[in-house]
Amino acid sequence: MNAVPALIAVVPVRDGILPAGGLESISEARGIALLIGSDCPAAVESARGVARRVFTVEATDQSPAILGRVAAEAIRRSLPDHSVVVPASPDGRDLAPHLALALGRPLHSGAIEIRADEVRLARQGGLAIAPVRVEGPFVATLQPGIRGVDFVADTTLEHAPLSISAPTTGHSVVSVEVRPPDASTMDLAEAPRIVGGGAGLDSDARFAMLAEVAASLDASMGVTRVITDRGWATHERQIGTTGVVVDPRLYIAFGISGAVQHTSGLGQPAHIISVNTDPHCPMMQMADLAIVADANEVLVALAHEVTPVSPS
Amino acid sequence: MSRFDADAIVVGAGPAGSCAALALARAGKNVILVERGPFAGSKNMYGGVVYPRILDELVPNWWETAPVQRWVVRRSTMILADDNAFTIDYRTPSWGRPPYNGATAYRPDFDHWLSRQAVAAGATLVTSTTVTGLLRDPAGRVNGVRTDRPDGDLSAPIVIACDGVNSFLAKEAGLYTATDAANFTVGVKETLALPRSVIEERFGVRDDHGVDIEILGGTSGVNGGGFIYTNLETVSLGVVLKLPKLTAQSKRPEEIIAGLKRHPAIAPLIEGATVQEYSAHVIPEAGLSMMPTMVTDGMLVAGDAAALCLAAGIWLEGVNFAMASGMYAGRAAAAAIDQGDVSAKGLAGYTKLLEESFVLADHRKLKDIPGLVLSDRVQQKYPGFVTSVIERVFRVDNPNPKPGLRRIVREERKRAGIKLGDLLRDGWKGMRGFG
Amino acid sequence: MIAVCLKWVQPHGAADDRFAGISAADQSALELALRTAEARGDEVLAVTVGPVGAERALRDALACGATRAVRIATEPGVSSLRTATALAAEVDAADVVWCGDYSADRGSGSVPAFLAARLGIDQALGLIDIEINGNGSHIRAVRRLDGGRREVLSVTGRAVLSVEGSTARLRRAPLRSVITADAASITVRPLESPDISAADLVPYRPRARVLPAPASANALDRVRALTDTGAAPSRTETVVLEPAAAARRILDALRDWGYLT
Amino acid sequence: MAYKYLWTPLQLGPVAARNRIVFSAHLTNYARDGKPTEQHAAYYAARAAGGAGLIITEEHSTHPTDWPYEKLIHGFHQDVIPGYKRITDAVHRHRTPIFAQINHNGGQASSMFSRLPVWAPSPVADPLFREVPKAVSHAEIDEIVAGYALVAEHCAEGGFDGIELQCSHSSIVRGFLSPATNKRTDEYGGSLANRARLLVEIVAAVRRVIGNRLALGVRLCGDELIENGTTIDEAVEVARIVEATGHVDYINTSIGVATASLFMIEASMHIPPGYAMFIPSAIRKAVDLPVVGVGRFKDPLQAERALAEGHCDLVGVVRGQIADPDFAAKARAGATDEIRLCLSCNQECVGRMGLNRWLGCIENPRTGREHEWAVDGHVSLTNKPKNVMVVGAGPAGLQAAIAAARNGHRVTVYEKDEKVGGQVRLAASVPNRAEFGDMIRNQINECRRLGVEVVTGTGVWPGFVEEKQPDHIVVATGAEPQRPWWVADPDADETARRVVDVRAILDGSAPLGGPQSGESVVVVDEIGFHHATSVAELLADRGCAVEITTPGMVVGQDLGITLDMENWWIRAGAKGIVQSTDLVPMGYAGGELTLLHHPTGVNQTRRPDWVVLAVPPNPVEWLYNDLKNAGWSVERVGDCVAPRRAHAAVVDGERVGSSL
Ligand SMILES: Cc1cc2nc3c(=O)[nH]c(=O)nc-3n(C[C@H](O)[C@H](O)[C@H](O)COP(=O)(O)OP(=O)(O)OC[C@H]3O[C@@H](n4cnc5c(N)ncnc54)[C@H](O)[C@@H]3O)c2cc1C
Ligand SMILES: Cc1cc2nc3c(=O)[nH]c(=O)nc-3n(C[C@H](O)[C@H](O)[C@H](O)COP(=O)(O)OP(=O)(O)OC[C@H]3O[C@@H](n4cnc5c(N)ncnc54)[C@H](O)[C@@H]3O)c2cc1C
Ligand SMILES: Cc1cc2nc3c(=O)[nH]c(=O)nc-3n(C[C@H](O)[C@H](O)[C@H](O)COP(=O)(O)OP(=O)(O)OC[C@H]3O[C@@H](n4cnc5c(N)ncnc54)[C@H](O)[C@@H]3O)c2cc1C
Ligand SMILES: Cc1cc2nc3c(=O)[nH]c(=O)nc-3n(C[C@H](O)[C@H](O)[C@H](O)COP(=O)(O)O)c2cc1C
Ligand code: SF4
Ligand code: SF4
Repeated sequence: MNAVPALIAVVPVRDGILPAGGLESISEARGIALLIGSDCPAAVESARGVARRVFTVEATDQSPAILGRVAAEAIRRSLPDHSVVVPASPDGRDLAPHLALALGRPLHSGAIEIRADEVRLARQGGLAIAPVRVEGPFVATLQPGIRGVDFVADTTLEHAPLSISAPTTGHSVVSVEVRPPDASTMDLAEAPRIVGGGAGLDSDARFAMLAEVAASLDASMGVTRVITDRGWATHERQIGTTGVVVDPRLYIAFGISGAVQHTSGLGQPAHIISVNTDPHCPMMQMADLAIVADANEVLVALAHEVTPVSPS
Repeated sequence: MSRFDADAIVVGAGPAGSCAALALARAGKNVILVERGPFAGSKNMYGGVVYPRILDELVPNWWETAPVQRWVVRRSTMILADDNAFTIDYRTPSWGRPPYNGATAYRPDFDHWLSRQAVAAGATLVTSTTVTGLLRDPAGRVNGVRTDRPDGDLSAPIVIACDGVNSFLAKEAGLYTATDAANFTVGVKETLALPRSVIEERFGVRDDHGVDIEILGGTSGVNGGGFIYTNLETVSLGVVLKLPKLTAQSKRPEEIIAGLKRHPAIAPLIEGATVQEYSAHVIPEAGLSMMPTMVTDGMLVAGDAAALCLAAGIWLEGVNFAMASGMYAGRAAAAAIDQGDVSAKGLAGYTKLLEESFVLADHRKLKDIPGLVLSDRVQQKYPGFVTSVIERVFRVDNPNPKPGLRRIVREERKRAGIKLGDLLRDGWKGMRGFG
Repeated sequence: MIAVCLKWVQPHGAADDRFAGISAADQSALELALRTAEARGDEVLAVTVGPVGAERALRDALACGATRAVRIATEPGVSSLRTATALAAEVDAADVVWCGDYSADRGSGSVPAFLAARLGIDQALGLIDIEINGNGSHIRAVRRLDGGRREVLSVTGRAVLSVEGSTARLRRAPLRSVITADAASITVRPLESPDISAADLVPYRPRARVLPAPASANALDRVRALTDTGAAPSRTETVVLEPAAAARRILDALRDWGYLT
Repeated sequence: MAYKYLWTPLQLGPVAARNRIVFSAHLTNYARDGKPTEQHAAYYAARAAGGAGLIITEEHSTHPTDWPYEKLIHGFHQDVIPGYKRITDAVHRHRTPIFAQINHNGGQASSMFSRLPVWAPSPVADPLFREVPKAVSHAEIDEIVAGYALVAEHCAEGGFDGIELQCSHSSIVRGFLSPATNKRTDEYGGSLANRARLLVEIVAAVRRVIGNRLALGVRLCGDELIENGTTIDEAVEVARIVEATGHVDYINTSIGVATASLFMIEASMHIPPGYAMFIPSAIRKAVDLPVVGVGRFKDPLQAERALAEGHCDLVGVVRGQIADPDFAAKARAGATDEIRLCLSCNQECVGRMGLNRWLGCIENPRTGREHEWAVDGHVSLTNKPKNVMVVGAGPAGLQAAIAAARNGHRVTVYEKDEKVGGQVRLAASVPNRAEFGDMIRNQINECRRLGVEVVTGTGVWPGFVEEKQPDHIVVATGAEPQRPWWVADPDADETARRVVDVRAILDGSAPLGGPQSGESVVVVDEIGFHHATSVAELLADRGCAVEITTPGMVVGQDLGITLDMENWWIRAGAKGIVQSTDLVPMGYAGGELTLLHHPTGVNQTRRPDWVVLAVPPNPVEWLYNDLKNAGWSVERVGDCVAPRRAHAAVVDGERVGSSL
C-alpha cells in the first residue's frame, strides 16, 4: 500500500450542498478539507463522520476565477504545503484550473487515485490510466463515484472559518437560477431517486399510478424487463443488464423479485425500500426496509397519502 | 470556364469510380468524384481478392504502392458434402512475383488508395456527399447530379454512375429493365483474426503469399457458394447466397456461415480465430442476362452499377471488372468531350471498348455459368455425388477388389438421383462456359 | 469576432487518420459559433492545436462557414495549460470563444477553463442547452450540475463557453463551399515541442473498493449475514403491514433518511 | 450495454488472459485410473472455443498420501503427461491459456482409497471424513514441497501455461494456514508467518522449477466459515505474504471449507449473487497483484460491474460456463439473451460429484459429452425434414423439440396450459427458487432460434393428431399428482378435502394460508427433494404453523447432494418449521393423520388444519398408449415415462429428439 501525500480537499459548496464526489475527495484527503462557497456551515454538518479538520470560506462571488483566487489564498493561509484534491463535479472542474493557476501548480485532472508519488488519471473515457509522477504540490481533480467514502465512527470535527475578501468585479456570465432535478424528464441513469415496479404490479394502469407517486416523491420511474416485455413501459425505463444502468441514492421497489439481471443495473443505492409478498426474494434481502404486503394495495394507499384527494 | 461546374461527374468512389475519374483526369479533364462515405472504401466490405492486371495501364508498377495484404499464389476449389470434401488445388510461385496475378486487400485501404491516385492526377474528390438524383436539360439529357448537401446541384455534360450494386442512378436513367430478386445474391463475410504464423502454417504459404479458396456446397441447403482467403493477419470467410432460396428456407445467413465454419474441412483452418468483423452486401450475379444499357445521353454506367460482376460460385470477381469498366468509361467520356458529342451516340465508344476487352468477353463466355452453378442440381446433388465418387475411388476396402470408376459413377449417380441426361447437359454447359 | 476551438482526435489504435475527426462536442461548438456570428453579423475564426491532418477539420469548418482558420502546429502531448495558452494568443480578440466540453481522448475538460483564465474573461462550461437572442448580444445557457440539477446562466459579454455534444447539430456544408474549402489557405503557427508524455498509458485498473465483510466472530452468524437467512443482523428491517400502514411506514422512512421534510 | 473492462486482456505474469472471464478450477470426475482423459480435453476445449479468457483445470494431486475421492488426477505420476498434452493442445487450438491447479488435500481426505494415513499439520480430525490424520514431520514437509515441484514440472512438460496452488477450500496448505487445524508448536505453527511457511516454501519451489515461462497463482480462502478458522483480515495478510514472495502472478479467491462449508463455495440459488465479493475486494485493496473474484457470477454485466467497481480484476464463472460453454462468446457478441443461464441448482454438476459420477448439467445434455459430439461438431442435418409433433411443453417436451429442430425437422409443440414449463413453472414459483424457472426460459429461447412453433392452450388428443397428421409424435405429458392409499376417499370423508398436493398450493387452487391465518399444516415428504421443503417455507411465510414429516431419516434427503441442506436447516429453524423423521403415514380419516414411527413401531397422530402431500406422482400415460395402439410413430419422454426429475426429462428429450 502506498502512503498518500499530504492532501487537502477543496470542495465548492452551493447553498450548503456538497457536490458529487465531495465526500470522496475529503476521504481521499483523510478528512482535511477546505469548503468554499455559500452556506458552508450546513455543508460542514453533512461532512461529519468523514471530515476531521475543516476550513471554510463563505464566498460572495461564486465565479470560478474569483473562487479560485480565494481558495488559493485560503490554502496559503492554512496548509500551504498540502497538495489539493478537488471533486471532478461540474463546479469542481470549473474551479480547479483557476486554483491551479493561482497557486502556480500543475493540474492533474480526472484522477482516480492519488498515491504517494503518483497520480493515476483516467483517460480515453476510462479505458486507460495515465500514471503521472508527481514532484511537489499539485492540484488534482478526483472522479466522483470511484473511490467510495470512508465513514468513521468518531464524528468530532475541528472547524476553522477563514475570512477572505474577494475583489468585486462585474461579470459577463451570471447565474440566473439553479433548477432542482426534474425527475420526469431526467435520464434514468442520472436520477437520484427511483421508484421501480415489477411483475408484482398487476396491470398497465398501476404504472400510471406508479409514475404519479414517483413524481410526487421527486423520483423517476423504473421497471423490470417483465414489464417492458408486457409493453407496460418503454425500454428506456427498464433497469438492468439489457436496459439502463442507474445509480440512484434511493430505490423503492414494488413487486420486484430482484433478479440479478435487474439488480446488476441498480448501482449502490444508499437506501432501498422493497414491497413484496415474498419476504425472501433478493430484493427484500437487499432492502433497508422490507415491507411484506400487496404492492398494488400499498401503491394505492401511498398515492392517497402523497396526493391528497381532490374533491371532484 | 463553361456553364458547367466540371467536364464530368463521377458518382461513387469505389474501384469503378476512382478508375473513371483517374482516366478522365489523365485526359486533362476537370472531374469531380462524389462519394457518400467519409472516405473512399469506408462503405465497402472489409476485404477481397482483387485482380488488378488492368491497373498496368493506369498505374504502372501499381504493386509498389497498392495496399495489398497477400499475393495470391494458390487457388483452390473445394466441393463440400455433408462431412467430406474434395479439393482441386493449384499453386505457382510465379504469381508471387511482379507483375503479380492477384492479391488480397482490405477494401477500405485499397479503394482509398485508388481514390488518392485519382486525386493525385487532378480529380476533385468530394466525400460525405450522397448523390440523390440526376439533373437533365430540357431535352431530357443528363447534365448533372443533385446531392444531399445544401446548394448541392452539380452540373457537367457527362455523369458516370459508379454507385455500385442496385444503382439507383442507372435505374433513374431508365437503363434497367425490371430487375427481380432472382438476379441477386447476398454476400456475407466474416473477418477472422489469427496470428500470422498460424495462417501461414495452416494455409501452407510464407511471407506475403496467400491463398484464395472457392467453395461449392456447405451452405446448408441454400443455393450459393463460399470462399475463404487469407489476409496478413486475418482470414476472410464468407458465403454468397441466392436471395429467393434464403427467404424461402427462412434461414439466416449467420447460421449458414456458422454451419460452414463447423464443416470438418473448414473448421481446422479457422479454429481459435476471433471474429473481427461481420458484414453483408448484395451482389448482382446473373451476369450478362441482367446487364443494363450502358450509355444514354450524357451518362455512362460502370462497375457493379452496370451489373458487371461475376459471382459464379467458383469466381467472385467484381473489382477487376469495375476498374476496367470505370477506366473505359472515363476514356470514352474524355473522347466524347473532345469530340463535342456527349449523346448516347457520342458515348458509344464505351460499349465498344467493353466488347473488345475481357469485361464483356468473360461475361459472354460465362453467361450460363451463374445459372448452372446456382441450379438446384449443382447445389444439392452434385457435391454429394462428386465426393462419394471420390471417396469410393480412394477408399481401400481390401480384400474386396476396387470397383471400376465407371461403375462407381453409375452407382453413385443413381444413389444421388441424378438423371444421366441432366448430368451430360450440365457437363456440356460447364465445358462450354469454363472451357 | 467569434472563435471556436477544435480538437483533432485520432481514435486509439488507428494507424492512419482516415478515422480521425473532431468530437460531437466540438461539432456543436462550431455550429454555435456560426450561429452566434450570424446573429451578430460577425466573423468566425476556427483554431486547432494539432498535426497536419487536423487541417481537415479546419477545412470542414471553412466549408461550413468559418471565415478564417489557424492551425497551431504540434505533435501529441501538449498539456492543457499550454494548449490553452497557445489558443489564447490566437483568440484574444474574440468576443465569444466556443469549445467542446471534453475531448474524446484525454478528456480532462480543463482547456476551456484555462483559456478563460488566460484571457481573463468569464466562463460558462458544460452547457447542454443554448439560446442565442436575435442580435447575438445575449446568450442564455443551461448547464448540468450534479444530482440532476441545472444552472441557468446568462452570458452578456466576453466569455469562454463549452458545450456537450448534444447541444447543436452541425450544419451540412454547401457543396460548392466544400469544393472551394479544399483549396483554401490555412494559417499555420508553430508551437514548441510537446511538454507532457502522451504515450505512457496503462490499461485501466479500476480502483479497489472494499465491501464490508461479515463481522461476527461466530461462523454461523457470518453465514447468516452472507446468505441473509435467519435472524442474523443485516441491514434489512422486515415488517408485515396492512397497506395503509405500509404507505405511512414508507413515508416515515423517507423522512428519517432526509428525502422528505 | 457496453462493456468496458470485461473483454480487455490482462497480463498474468508471462501469460495474457484473453479477457476477464476465468473458467476456474472444479472437479469433473472425468479422470480414469488417475489420468486425464479425452473427456477432459473436449470439455475444456469447448469452453476455450466459447471464449473463456483463461481456463484453470481441476486439481492434480501432488502426493500418493492424497486420494480423497476416486477419480482424482494423480499428478505425481509421470504417465499423466500425455493426457496433459492432449488437454493443453485442444485448448491452445483456441488460443486460450490454460493453467493447472495442483494440490494436496491434507487431512481433508480419507485413507480408504490410498490405504495410507492422511497427512496434516496436526492430528485434528476433519469434520467430514472424521479421520485423525498424521501430523507431518519436517522430512515429510520437505516431501510435500518436493511433490508440488514435481507436479509443476509435469504440468510444464504437459504444456500448461501456468500453475495454480489450491490453498483455499481443501488443502494441506489451508490446513497449515488455518488456526483451526494447525496446532503445531514448531516453526510451522503459531504465528501467521509460521503457519504460512509451507505456502512460501511451496511457492519458491514451484517457481524454481517452472522458471519465468509459466504463470503462478495462489487460490486463497477469504473466510473458512468454521469456528476458529481463517477470516478475512488474516486472509488479507496471507495475500500480502504471497505478494511479498515476488514469485506469484495472481491471486484467486474462494470462501468456505470443502469438508465443512461446501454449500458456501458452490452456492445454490438460495444464496445471493455476489455473496463472496467482499473477499477479492479486501485482498485487492491490499495487494497490486491481479485478483480473481468467484461465486455465483451468472451474468456478464454483473461481472463487468464487479470489475468496474474495483472488486476484482478477473471474474470466475464456473457453473455459468458448465451450463453454457459459449457464455463469453455470446456475451461478447451482445447476445446476452441467448446465454443458457446456469440455474445454480447444483443438480447435475455438484450433485453428480457427490455420486462419484462425471460432471454434467441439468440444462445442457452435452456437458461432459463434448468428446462424443466434438468429433467434428457437425450437426447432421436431415435430408428429409419430418413434421414432428411434441405434446407437452415441460422440460422434456421442449428439449425433444430443440434436439429435433436442430436436426432440421419441422417441430410444433402443443401445450394444454396457457403457460409453458409444466411442473418446472410451479417448482420455480416458491421463495428463492425462481432461478430454476430460467431452465424453461432458456429452452424457449432456443426453440425460438430454431424456429420451433410453440402453441399453448391446446390440449392434444388422438383426434387432434388424426387431424394434424404429423410424421412423428413425441409425448411429454409429464406426471400428475396422485392420492396415496392411506388418504380416505373425500366423497366418503369430507375431511379428506383438507389433504392437498403441493401442486395445488403452488397453482393457487388450494386457498391455504394468508397473513396471520395461523393455520396448522403437516407436509408429508416422501420425495425428499425441494417439493416439500419449498412449500413448507412458502406456507410458513404465509403465517402457517408448519411441520414436515418424512419416513426417511432426514427431511429433503437429496438436498444434501445439491448443497441445499445446510441452508434449509438454517431457514427452517428461523421460520419455526418443525421437522419430524422416521414417520410413515398410515392413514388420514376424520381429520386425523396417523403416523407410524417405524424405529419404535409406535403410532403418532396429528390433527392439522391441512395435510400437504409431496408424494410420488403418477405418469400421464394414456395419450402415449392410445397413439401407440392406433399405429402412430410415437415415443415418450420425461415424467410420463417414469416420474423423475427435470434433468432426466431433459436427457430423455435430448436422446429422443436427436435420434429423429
Ligand atoms: C439475458 C437476460 C437479460 C435480462 N435483462 C434484464 C434487465 O435488463 N432488466 C430486468 O429487470 N430484467 C432483466 N431480465 C429478466 C430478469 O431475469 C427477471 O426475469 C426480471 O428482472 C424479473 O422481473 P420482476 O421482478 O418484475 O418479476 P418476477 O421475478 O416475476 O418477480 C415478481 C415479484 O413480485 C412479487 N409479487 C407478486 N405479487 C405481488 C403482490 N401482489 N404484491 C407484492 N409483490 C408481489 C413476487 O413475490 C416477486 O418477487 C433479463 C433476463 C435475461 C435472461
Ligand atoms: C461478399 C462479397 C465478396 C466479394 N469478393 C470479391 C472478391 O474477392 N474479388 C472481387 O474482385 N470482387 C469481389 N466482390 C465484388 C466487388 O466488391 C464489386 O464488384 C466491386 O466492389 C464493384 O465496384 P464498384 O466500384 O462498381 O462499386 P462499389 O465498390 O460498390 O462502390 C460504389 C461506391 O459508390 C458509393 N455510392 C453509392 N451510391 C452513392 C450515391 N448515391 N452518392 C455517392 N456515392 C455513392 C458507395 O459509397 C461506394 O463507395 C465481392 C462482393 C461481395 C459482396
Ligand atoms: C413442486 C415441485 C418441485 C420440483 N422441484 C424439482 C427440482 O428442484 N429439481 C428437479 O429436477 N425437478 C423438480 N421437480 C420435478 C420436475 O419438475 C419434473 O420432473 C419435470 O418437470 C418433468 O418434466 P416433463 O417435461 O416430463 O413433464 P412436465 O413438467 O409435467 O410437463 C408436462 C407438460 O405436458 C402438458 N400436457 C399434459 N398432457 C397434455 C396434453 N394432452 N396436451 C398438451 N399438453 C399436455 C402439461 O400441461 C405439462 O405442461 C419438481 C416438481 C414439482 C411439482
Ligand atoms: C462441481 C464443482 C467442483 C469444484 N471443484 C473445485 C476444485 O477442485 N478446486 C477448486 O479450487 N474449486 C472447485 N470448485 C469451486 C469453483 O472453483 C468455484 O469457486 C465455485 O463453483 C463458485 O463459482 P460459480 O458460482 O461460478 O460456479 C468446484 C465447483 C464445482 C461446481
Ligand atoms: S476382512 Fe477383508 S474380506 Fe473381510 S470384510 Fe474386512 S475387508 Fe472384507
Ligand atoms: S447443473 Fe444446475 S448448477 Fe450445475 S451448471 Fe447446470 S444449471 Fe448450473
